[in-house]
Amino acid sequence: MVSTNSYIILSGLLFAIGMFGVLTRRTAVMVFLSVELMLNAANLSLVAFARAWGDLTAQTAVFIVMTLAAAEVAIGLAIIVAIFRKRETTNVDDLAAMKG
Amino acid sequence: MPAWLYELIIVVLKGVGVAFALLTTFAYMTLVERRLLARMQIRIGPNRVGWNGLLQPLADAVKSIFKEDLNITMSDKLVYTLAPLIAITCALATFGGLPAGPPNSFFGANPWVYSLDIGVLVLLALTSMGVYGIFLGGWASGSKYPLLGGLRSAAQIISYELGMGLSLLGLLMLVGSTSFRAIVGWQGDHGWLILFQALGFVTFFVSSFAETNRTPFDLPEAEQELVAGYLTEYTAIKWALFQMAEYVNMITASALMSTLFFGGYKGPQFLNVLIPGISEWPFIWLILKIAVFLFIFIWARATLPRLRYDQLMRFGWKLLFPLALANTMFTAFYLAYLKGWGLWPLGVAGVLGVAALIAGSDRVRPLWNKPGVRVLDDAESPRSKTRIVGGD
Amino acid sequence: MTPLTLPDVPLAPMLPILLTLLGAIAATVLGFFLPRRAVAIIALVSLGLSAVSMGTLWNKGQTAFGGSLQADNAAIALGIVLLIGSALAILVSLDTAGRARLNFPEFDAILMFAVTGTLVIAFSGDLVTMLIGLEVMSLSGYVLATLQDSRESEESGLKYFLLGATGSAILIYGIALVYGATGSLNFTGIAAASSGLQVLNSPLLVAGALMLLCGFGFKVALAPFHQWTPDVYGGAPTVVSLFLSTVVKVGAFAGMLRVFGGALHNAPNWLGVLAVLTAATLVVGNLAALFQTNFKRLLAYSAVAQTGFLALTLLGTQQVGGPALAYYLLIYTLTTAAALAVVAALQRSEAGLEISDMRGLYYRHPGYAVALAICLASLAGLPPFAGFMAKYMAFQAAFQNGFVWVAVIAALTSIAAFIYYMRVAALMFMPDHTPAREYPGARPAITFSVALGVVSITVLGILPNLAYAWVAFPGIWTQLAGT
Amino acid sequence: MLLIATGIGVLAVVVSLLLGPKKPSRAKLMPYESGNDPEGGDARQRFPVHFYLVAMLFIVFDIETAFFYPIAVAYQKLGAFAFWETVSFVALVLVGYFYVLKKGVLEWA
Amino acid sequence: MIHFFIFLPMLASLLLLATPVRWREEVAGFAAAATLGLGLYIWLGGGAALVSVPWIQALGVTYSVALDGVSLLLGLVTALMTFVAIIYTARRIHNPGTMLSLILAMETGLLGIYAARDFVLFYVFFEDALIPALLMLAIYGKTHRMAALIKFGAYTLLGSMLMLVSIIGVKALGGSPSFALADLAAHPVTGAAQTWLYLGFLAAMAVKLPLFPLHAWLPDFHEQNHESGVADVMGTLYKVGAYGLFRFGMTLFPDASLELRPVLMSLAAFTAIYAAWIAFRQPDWKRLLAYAGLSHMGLVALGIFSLEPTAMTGAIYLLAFQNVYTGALFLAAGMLQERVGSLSTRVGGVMTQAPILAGVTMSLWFASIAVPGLAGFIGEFSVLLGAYQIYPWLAFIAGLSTIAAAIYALSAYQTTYWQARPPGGVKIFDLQHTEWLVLGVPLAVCVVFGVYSAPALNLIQPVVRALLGGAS
Repeated sequence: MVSTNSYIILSGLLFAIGMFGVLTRRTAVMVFLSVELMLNAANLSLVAFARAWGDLTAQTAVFIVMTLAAAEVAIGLAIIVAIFRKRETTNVDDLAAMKG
Repeated sequence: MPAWLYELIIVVLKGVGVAFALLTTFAYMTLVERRLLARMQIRIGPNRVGWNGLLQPLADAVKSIFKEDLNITMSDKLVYTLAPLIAITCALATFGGLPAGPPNSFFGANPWVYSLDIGVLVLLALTSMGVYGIFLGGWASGSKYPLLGGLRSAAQIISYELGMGLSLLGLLMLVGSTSFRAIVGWQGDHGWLILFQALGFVTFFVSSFAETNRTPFDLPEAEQELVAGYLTEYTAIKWALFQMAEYVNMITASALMSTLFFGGYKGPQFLNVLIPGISEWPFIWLILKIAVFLFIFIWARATLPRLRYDQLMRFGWKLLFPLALANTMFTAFYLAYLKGWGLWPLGVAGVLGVAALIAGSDRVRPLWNKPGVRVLDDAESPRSKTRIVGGD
Repeated sequence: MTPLTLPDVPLAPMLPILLTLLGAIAATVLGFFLPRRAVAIIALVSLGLSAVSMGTLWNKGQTAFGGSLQADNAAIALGIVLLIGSALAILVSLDTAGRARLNFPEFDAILMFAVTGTLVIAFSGDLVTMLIGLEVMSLSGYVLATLQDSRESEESGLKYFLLGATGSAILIYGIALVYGATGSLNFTGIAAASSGLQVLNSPLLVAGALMLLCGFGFKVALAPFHQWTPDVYGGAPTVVSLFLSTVVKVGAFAGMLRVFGGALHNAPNWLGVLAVLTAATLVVGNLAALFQTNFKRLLAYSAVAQTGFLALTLLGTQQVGGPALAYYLLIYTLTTAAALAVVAALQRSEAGLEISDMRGLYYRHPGYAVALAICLASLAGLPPFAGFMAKYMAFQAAFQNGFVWVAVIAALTSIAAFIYYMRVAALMFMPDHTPAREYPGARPAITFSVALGVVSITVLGILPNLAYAWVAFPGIWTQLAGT
Repeated sequence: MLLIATGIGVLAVVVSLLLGPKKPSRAKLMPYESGNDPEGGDARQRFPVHFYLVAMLFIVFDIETAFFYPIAVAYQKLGAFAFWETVSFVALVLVGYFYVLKKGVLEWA
Repeated sequence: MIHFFIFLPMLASLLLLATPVRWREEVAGFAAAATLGLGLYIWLGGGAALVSVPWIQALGVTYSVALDGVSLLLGLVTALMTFVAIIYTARRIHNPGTMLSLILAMETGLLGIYAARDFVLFYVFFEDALIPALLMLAIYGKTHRMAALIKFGAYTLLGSMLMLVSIIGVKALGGSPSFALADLAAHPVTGAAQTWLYLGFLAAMAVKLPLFPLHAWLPDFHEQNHESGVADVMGTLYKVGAYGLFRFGMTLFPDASLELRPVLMSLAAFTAIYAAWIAFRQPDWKRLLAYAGLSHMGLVALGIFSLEPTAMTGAIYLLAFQNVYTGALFLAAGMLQERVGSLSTRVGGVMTQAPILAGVTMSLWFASIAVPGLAGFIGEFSVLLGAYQIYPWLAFIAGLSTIAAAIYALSAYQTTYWQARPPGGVKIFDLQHTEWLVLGVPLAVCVVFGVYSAPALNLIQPVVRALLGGAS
């Protein structure tokens, strides 16, 4: 029986890695993957907490989050593909038609 | 010797046993297949090596081990080597979850390697993992034919994944559990599920053909179009591993079908009159049923022509998917409102469903898919005046 | 056989959402058979029906699904604002979609889906429902931003998507932490648990609250999470920017109100952080807007600045902040929608209007110019237009909860705001004899929506009670926390 | 089981590595294009967008299936409520399905 | 009646947008005259009592207006000057529709400021007057108006935003049920908080006084406005800071205003002398007038801040009538520009061809530099008298400004009107039809109230006494 804390620490690590990826990676796909990692970190901690509190609502929440992740994959990939097919790159830095 | 170690050893032994059983089955499967095909095509088939060619598989194995293992220039070395491993791993790992007999019937041990409440889910998960092997193999070869082959098989497999997943739902609703033993038990009480989930079974059957890339769904290796598909750049043992994976998947699929729809390890009850308890004997029944299905696999290969790719996709998406959904919904409706009537409505519905499947299978095109074309009403669009309805 | 009994789920509270959802589905399906105009009309009708059903729910306080969907007055007040904004967006699209190369039914479909999402947020009773709504809204938002087949639009879509997705991820993690701290996903449950919290969990709660704040910061464009805003609002087609900067933002704020005004209102520490973020947003948004040369981008930055003013209301106590937020959101929606509608009407390209091109607009399109001037005055917070009252309430909310320094910063930054608004307004009235640079042609729908917006701004400015009296009752807002 | 399976696979590969002859030659290691020299450089060019579409559709519909499993298992305990839940759910899915059909995404000409 | 007095001009200005071009002058003139008439009628009726109805219940904002002595006097002056301005606009500006409606709109704002007895309402009118002023500058201004606009707007907003915060503060900290002046006075804020709030309020008023550090917008504003001094007249009328301090500042922040008195008074005195000094070398009549007005305002501020009855009375008196003659002088400058085509103070020789214009201008200048017997004198004298009793030295310094005024005014006048006119140039015509009215009426007012100041003083003194009685 692994204690809840270790789950939380693990998910925290995952989240941190994802955040780091978002901040450092430069290709859209990698940023996107990092985001997915963060989502799964959230899922992990949700499940862990749900076990700790011993109720199931959070598990349904996990289901929802999984769906959201899937939807994000669908849309995000669609956008990335659309851009990639128009120009050879998905490097975020190269997207500079508008200077922010 | 502590209990857990004992347990572990047992499990490992069983695992290894299953694995080698599968491998030998695969080996002789190839032989049997070739012989049978030969028969059906009025040839003789391999009969030189050993008596009636019984040593042929051994020879093949030796050959494939001793052949040179190419590692072509454009390939992505790591993935190139990993792909077949993934394929075979998923294939082999799947089988252990299937119960081959009632608990403790196997010299006091359970006739399965691992048993989970969510057995079905795990199985589906593992089988669908196989697609990675194929796709990565195609991609890693860094050559055009394998790439296309990999893509195709990936698309094909995931497309039929849907039909497969949905086809089981009605069954699960009826049984109310995803553990194989529960399913088998249910069938022991109410009779084989094929009777009540005919449509589900047919869907599953077809899907598993597609999943295992068997004729008539073996497009990934359609010689005329892409040489040998994702296998093109593979040689020697890696090639053999892919083949192995395909056949093992076949075996697993057969086992799955027999477990889910044909009463699993339980034999027909009436035989108990002759020999009491025979229907509870482990292994034999399952093996028998598997054998039957394997034969059907080979038979189909000998008989059916290969589908065209568009036909394949259309069939999967436009017929299998909706029908599986319909099957699920009907079962749901039945369970919600018609339960009092007994199980026979399901049987009738199943027959009707199968009829619909067969009826629809060839005349899909006129029925569905008329991509509407509309004249754009904004004059300033730089693109052509007509396009598929809606945006792009 | 047992008769086909429908399960007893109370449909009334869900009706507004269901209606918009039906509109969306209708747009999706009928899009293949009807011209886009008809689809847009259908969408408008469904919006109207949903508004009506909301009206019937007023003061009923009904809930569904064990309180995870609640049609209390707060929800309805915000819902009405959302509907108004969406209706304006569709109206504008009627005239400009052709030029914007958005003239296909998917536009309405996705827009309606987004509206549905925002409504779900407004009606949400627990974090999961809120999350669903938020994501439906955001995902549709990404698609809308990308919908037009042009480099800018796709680029803005990608930026919006990446940052939005990151925001969602952080937000979800925050939800997880809050759940871990309180053991409940229900707003009232969280509020109850967070009031009497054992020391052990409070760090979790604080972390969760801050992460939620951060996630929402991305959604409503609080500095420093605002970087996507100018590019997205500037790069997307003007109609879409209109929708994003009004409805989507209102939806996100509804979520913030639900979460921070309700669930976490007695959780520690987040208020101070929000105050800092607000101040930062005010400064950044207003100063950056000073240096824009493109009117659309200027409006984008001013949207950031307005976010700061809106966030001021969240600093206040529920009794003061709630009505202020509702009123400000209404005014903000009307004003921004009208202003962007004018841009959409006059722009030649989707890049919007260059500020220099607006010189002498008053002598070419007097109506639009005056309307735009009124919108700008209202945004700048000059009486007698409604923007003043809204801004005043925001200041008051922050002031009364002791955030005098934020109020003062807001006051000082709004001078910068006034300057960049006034520069444009004054330019429009300066005589100018160069040929017209605006897009010619009749645009009845836009004219209508602009007129609607401007008239209501003026009327609500002179008689704020028409709108404010509805939401002024503090009970509406205190019960967000279930008290 | 997974470990065992992997073990077997690895074993096989290693063995063949040890025993198999090694006589590489350029022609042998060249990507196979029916005997011609490989054309057009890297084979990992862009795929037809159709494959992406199918993949995304799969994701979406597979999630739907995933949602189905729990309710299916618990179905008999839930009764009519579950039925109508399922109906509304499937109805929404079908809207998407219909849209995809009409768009002709599933056409492989 | 009073509501009509306030809002009639606004209605008229909206009406103007609808009226055909040919009739606009008449309509505007009539409206302005009617407003003035109403004002006089109210005066005869002895002012208008407080009317207070809730406006936004939930926020405690009320619509409460009244016209007691001071408000009435200032309101009358506003109405008068607006009327004059409109007449001149109709004559001078080609196709004046927009300008007329702007002037009328602004008049409503100004009258509202004087009538408001609710802090928020005061703020609302305060800002309302701003918009037309900005538009006048934007539409009719000169080439560099954008800078002037931004300066003007920014300064005003800086003040009014801080004022808004302190308005909120006054109610929140004082705990008054509403923003009505009476309620606020009943629930005063005490201690340091009061000082801070007062500073916030002061910021707005100091901009509009204008007081020394915050006056920079003034000259540009006047210089960039339309040559006919019409907009400048309105601008002059818009200097309501002194009134705001008098009405709200003294009432709500008595302690603070007492506490800050030395600082403020010295600032005021400095403003007066400093402005006079700068005015001394302005080559442009409008800038000169701007600084002259500024220096008068310094005196007004001196009076207001001194919290001393005589000084305050004088300050209000001065405030009222400097509007008259400064405004008239702006118009005179406008006429000059119309004739010689420039506003330079070095034209020379106008006297020979337009004696009457020169004469009237001269006498208006006399009023401005406080020659006894004209309205300016009474105001300035009593301010200095009162201030002397508080801080003699400041009074003395401020007194210097009047002398300086005499110098700059006369020298500029001399170089413009007397000196030999450079050869060539157009024939300068003298006052024509309505121009008589435009300059005559203000002059008459100055003369009348210069010799017989009782009616005005009767209006002012009771209010001042009441106020200081309440304050101390």
